Amino acid sequence: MTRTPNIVTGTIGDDIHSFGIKVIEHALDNAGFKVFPLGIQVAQEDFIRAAIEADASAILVSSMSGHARLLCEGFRARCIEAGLDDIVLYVGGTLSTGDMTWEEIEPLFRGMGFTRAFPPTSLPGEIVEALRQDLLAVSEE
Amino acid sequence: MTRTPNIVTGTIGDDIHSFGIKVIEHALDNAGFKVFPLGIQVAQEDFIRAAIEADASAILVSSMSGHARLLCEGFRARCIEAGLDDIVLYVGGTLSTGDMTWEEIEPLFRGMGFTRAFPPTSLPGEIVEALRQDLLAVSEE
Amino acid sequence: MGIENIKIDDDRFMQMRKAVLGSYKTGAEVDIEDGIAYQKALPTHKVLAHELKNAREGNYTLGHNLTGQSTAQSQFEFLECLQNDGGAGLLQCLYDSYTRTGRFEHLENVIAQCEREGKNLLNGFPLVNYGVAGNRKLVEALDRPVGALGPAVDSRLASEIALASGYTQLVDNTYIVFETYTKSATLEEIMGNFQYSLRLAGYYTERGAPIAVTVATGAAGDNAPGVAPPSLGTAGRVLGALAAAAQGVRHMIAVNWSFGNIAQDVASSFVTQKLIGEYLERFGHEGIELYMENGCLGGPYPYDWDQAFAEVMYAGIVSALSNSQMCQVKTFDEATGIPTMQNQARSLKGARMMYRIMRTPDLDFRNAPDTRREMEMEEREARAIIEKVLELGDGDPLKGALKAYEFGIMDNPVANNPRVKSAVMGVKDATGAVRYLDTGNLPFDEEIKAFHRDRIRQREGRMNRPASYDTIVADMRAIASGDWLAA
Amino acid sequence: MGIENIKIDDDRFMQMRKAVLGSYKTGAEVDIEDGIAYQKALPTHKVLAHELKNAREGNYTLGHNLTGQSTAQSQFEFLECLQNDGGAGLLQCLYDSYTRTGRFEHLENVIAQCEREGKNLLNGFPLVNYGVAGNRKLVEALDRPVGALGPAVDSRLASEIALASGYTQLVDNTYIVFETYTKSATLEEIMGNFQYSLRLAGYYTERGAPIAVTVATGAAGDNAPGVAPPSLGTAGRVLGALAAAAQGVRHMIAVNWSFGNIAQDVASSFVTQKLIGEYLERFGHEGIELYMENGCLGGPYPYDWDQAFAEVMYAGIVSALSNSQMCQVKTFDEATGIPTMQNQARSLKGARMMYRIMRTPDLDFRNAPDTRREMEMEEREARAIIEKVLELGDGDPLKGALKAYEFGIMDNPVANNPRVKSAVMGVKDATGAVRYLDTGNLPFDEEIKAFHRDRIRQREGRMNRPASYDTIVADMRAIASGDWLAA
Ligand code: B12
Ligand code: B12
Repeated sequence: MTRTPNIVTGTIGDDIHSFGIKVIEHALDNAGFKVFPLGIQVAQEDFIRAAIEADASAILVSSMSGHARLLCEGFRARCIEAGLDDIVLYVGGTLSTGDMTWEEIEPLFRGMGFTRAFPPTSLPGEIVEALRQDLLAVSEE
Repeated sequence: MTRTPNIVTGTIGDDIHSFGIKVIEHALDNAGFKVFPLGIQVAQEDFIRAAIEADASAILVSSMSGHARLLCEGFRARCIEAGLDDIVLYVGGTLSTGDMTWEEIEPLFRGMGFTRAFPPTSLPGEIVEALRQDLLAVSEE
Repeated sequence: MGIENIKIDDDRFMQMRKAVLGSYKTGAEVDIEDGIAYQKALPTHKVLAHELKNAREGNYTLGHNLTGQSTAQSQFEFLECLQNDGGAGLLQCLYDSYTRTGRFEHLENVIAQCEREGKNLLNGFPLVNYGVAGNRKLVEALDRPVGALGPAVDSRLASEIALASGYTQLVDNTYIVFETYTKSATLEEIMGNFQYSLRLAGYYTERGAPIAVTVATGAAGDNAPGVAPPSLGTAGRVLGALAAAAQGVRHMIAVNWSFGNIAQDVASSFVTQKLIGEYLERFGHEGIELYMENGCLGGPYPYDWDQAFAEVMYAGIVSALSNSQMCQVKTFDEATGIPTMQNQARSLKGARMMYRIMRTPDLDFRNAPDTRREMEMEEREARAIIEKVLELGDGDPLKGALKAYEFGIMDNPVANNPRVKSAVMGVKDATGAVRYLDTGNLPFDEEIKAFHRDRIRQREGRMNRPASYDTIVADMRAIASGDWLAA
Repeated sequence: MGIENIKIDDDRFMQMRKAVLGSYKTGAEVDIEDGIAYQKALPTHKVLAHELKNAREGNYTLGHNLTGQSTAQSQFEFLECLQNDGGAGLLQCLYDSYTRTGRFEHLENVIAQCEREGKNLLNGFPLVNYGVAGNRKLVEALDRPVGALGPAVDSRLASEIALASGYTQLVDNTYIVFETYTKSATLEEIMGNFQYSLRLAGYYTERGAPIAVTVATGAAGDNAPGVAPPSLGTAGRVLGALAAAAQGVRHMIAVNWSFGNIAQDVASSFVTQKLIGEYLERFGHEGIELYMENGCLGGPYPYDWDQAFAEVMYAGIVSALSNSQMCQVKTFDEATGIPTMQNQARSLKGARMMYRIMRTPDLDFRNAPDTRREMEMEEREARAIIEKVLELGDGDPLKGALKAYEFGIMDNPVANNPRVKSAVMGVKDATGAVRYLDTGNLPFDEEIKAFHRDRIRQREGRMNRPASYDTIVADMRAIASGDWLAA
């Protein structure tokens, strides 16, 4: 990694839970990333537009409202459409509605093209570390 | 029933839980029975001896300590030995140790020769009523 | 025409209503006169205003939680379970995020899919789509008062359908929505929409169908847990009560969320009631019934169900010690995901028992020295904010509130809306009470500021490092893992 | 030779010990010097006296419940679960009724059967039968302090085995055993036996192996729930502390069970501590550490687990508001039968969380007006009893206690022992506080009596009938069905 990676963050769709993503933004900032926080209720298109504008290496999508599944469908396809083929795409939060287990949830979101999915127990430190590795992997490709 | 029935009461063996049986004694007293309370920690032999002395129609055995099963074994046989063939024999309280259900407990104690067994949810009124009926049945035989 | 805190006149109201009812097809089912008649025919045990009065007289609590299922059938089953197994005193329908944003057409398909596949894809009950007929069925099938809420910029149509269907409670969420639930809407827009719902409640009430309204609150315990001391919320509640009273609301509920220090939490209930009473009087409102409600602690809950159960029951304790009539209960599977109905019912039952245990009708907890100190401080703070708001509004609380956010006189440390200054910041002191780490632009005198500073210093002394944003995050993590305050 | 409250001299003690150790074969395993050496080698986190000190300094609670399984293996599994899943601060072994009556031979067979068939036929852990070797294994396999208890007329051998095995806590149950656990034993006999155990604890303590002792209590909340106002218990605890101090005990725990009115319950904790401190000083005892423990409500629990969970957590609340170091927790399946280890652990966890939530180090709950009034009344009552006891004993608390029961100066309304007068009777007032319906022969002045009478009148007024035995029964039934007081 030669330059400080730019990271776009926000909560998706109808979601107004901001504590989680704010905590992550704070950690990323401390870890030397450049964060572009889009705030709450961000549409897929807006994430992608902001990522292009910021020449971002990753998009971090937070979803706690219970609508993650409905709202994240097609995100990767839209990225590819927009030319962001390799962009690192994370999703995290309370991703289930109903009684799905994490073992069921994770493959669902990876299947949708997310690089990683994070449960609500994930700590900011873990997230920063994972991001470092994934960005390194991308830059080495 | 021509005379006031005499009733012997007490807690069996090692048992010191007295509230339950005291409440019942109070109810029996109010209902016109003559109660002979033996107090706590009464041995089978002492129940029987007292029943003979009092010419009792029923023995009410309370057990809450968790040892009911160990302590009630052979009670009916001892009554018969002592010539109290028809005496009404009730047991009540927290009769299980471990995780037996009431569906398992009740037949166990009836099998031991108790006329009836009562769970901890039983109300004094219910007990008095049952006793009235059972004594009537005996006197009609 | 700007917002003013005066009753919307009937003609204008009827005109506004036409537009609202026309915005989606089920609006056509609403006939306000029929709605009033329907309400008046309800048995009193289904009317929250009556139930609240009984609760006050009988010294008990109406427990409830928020429930929103994707279909009418599952909403009914859920509420029936809360009623029968949980002993709920109010059955509150929380509507979903699509309903809150008016995406009713879109919802038709999702609801159809949910009904077909037995799925639960929504985060609330799509109340509007089910129309008056559907909602009346719900009200009739249940045996307790039903209420509606869903913090949204515009919930006017939902309010219309709810009241016409026999719901007897509404919630004014003006300030919470502005601070937390939108990043673009203006306060004026939101306030106008809620003013409409308040007027609707007033209209029913004036015609003999009493609607209980939970008045607006400022930066609340659940929206800014552990980061906004209670005076901000209390100031908002006083403004909320004035807004409701102006529109003819006569049965009010003030809701306080908890922060985690029992003296501060109970004090806040009493300050809220005292100040609302006082300001209602000052504005000439008479004959208003004010009831108190306490909510759970906001913020993340422990994943461990037993620890969470204990935390959930705190609401019952605060309610009991505050002599409140209502108690809003989270569930012990709060951290796990959308709670099941059984777990909601169990949590309710536990909290009600706790309320009974802690309720000692003559316990004068408010006269404990710590409670008294908290009351004094909070009262001074809230009063300073309210007076400044009134000053900014030339005596009009709503006009004042509109300006107050611009100047940071009303504020929320973790607002999602960039129109809110977010210049204040709170943190817990060594006793778990929330204090101002930064008073931003709040109109506080030096003594108040020093009080908060001292209290934070005590905690800093114990932690051996300055209190900061990291302390807040660490405190949240502490609770989520079954601890109380971060060391 | 009659009982006196003076230290048993070492020679006589060693002689007595010989007889005790000879009463069953495992007694031969006890070598007191080896026992002391073993205790001194324990890591401090297994020594209750140390843990109590840490709890006081760190403002936390050591939660525990009572556990007794039929075999060493299942006792270990049970305690390990409480330790790991429940976060227990003390692992207390309750021994079974046969152990309490010295039926060790008989137990051999029962234990063999339990081990063979994996059954649990006993109501406690047969501690004596497992001897020093067996009990040390238990202590070594666990990671918290282990304690022993089992209210019995004679638990001298059990105490010997426990202390030699590394148990660091004992419980003096003199008055409870006399009142509740026997219908034939004399107080003199029971007192003598406990004096032996106290001396044993003192002996270890004097030689550098501190044993924490839970001092005796009078008519307690769990033995006479809702029928004996707290002053009877408190008087007993003061006498208990004097008895323990005389035998060289230096680390004391006073345990208060709860009655159900938070002001009265918390007040009682403070009165207990105040009076014990004062009388210890008066009798010239210095350097004694006194810790406070609160127990759950006694009496029947609800069959509903969620309501029972709430009730169980009340112990955490009282402990927290009393600034106590220990908290004894029942389980939410209390009414169901012998609790499972998982449910015990879950209850402990919940109560500890509740303690954390309610713990606000500077909350001066004792200065709330109701708490203060309760403290004043209880202190006067307890003091009157204690002074009269001392007078009867010519200054000797134990001699006094022996006479006090004869005269009904110490009493228990629901005693099982005909040697106890049972002339007093208590009932709950309208706030759930327990009051004297009948003061029997208690040496109370008119003002005290009038206070209780007035309070009961208030309840009678609400019930519209006189308070009586039926009220007590109705109150018990009310709680068991999830209510609080009978209407
Ligand atoms: C606080 C809170 C709120 C606050 C939010 C305030 C705010 N400004 O954020 C308020 C009260 C406003 C709120 C509202 C609602 N809430 Co809410 N809320 C919570 C609560 C109690 C805590 C969340 C929190 O702040 N945690 C602390 C932060 C620091 O942790 P976090 O958010 O989990 O974030 C961490 C991880 O998840 C992860 N993470 C999060 N995002 C991302 C993103 C990426 C890319 C990565 C890598 C990691 C990651 O890392 C973070 C840091 O460790 C949770 C339950 C709980 N956990 O106890 C419910 C909860 C999340 N809410 C829930 C619901 C349903 C709602 C509502 C929809 C209710 C309703 N119907 O009105 C509304 C939201 C409406 C909407 N449009 O979004 C549900 C979600 C259920 C589900 N998804 O299955 C929960 C689980 C409660 C429940 N059991 O019902 N809520
Ligand atoms: C109060 C109480 C005590 C008090 C008793 C004081 C006293 N003087 O009575 C004290 C603290 C002393 C005590 C001690 C112990 N207790 Co206890 N105690 C209880 C408790 C909390 C309430 C019982 C009560 O008073 N209920 C109120 C009365 C009015 O109801 P009742 O007793 O159930 O009686 C009614 C019915 O059962 C029935 N009934 C009872 N007897 C009879 C008899 C007849 C003939 C009939 C028809 C009906 C009947 O009718 C009664 C009126 O409605 C229960 C748990 C609970 N229920 O919540 C545990 C409980 C009964 N105790 C229990 C135990 C284990 C003990 C101990 C053994 C603990 C120990 N190891 O030291 C000791 C007893 C030692 C001994 N040797 O007996 C267990 C029993 C477990 C089991 N059997 O499976 C219980 C269930 C608690 C538990 N979950 O562990 N206890």
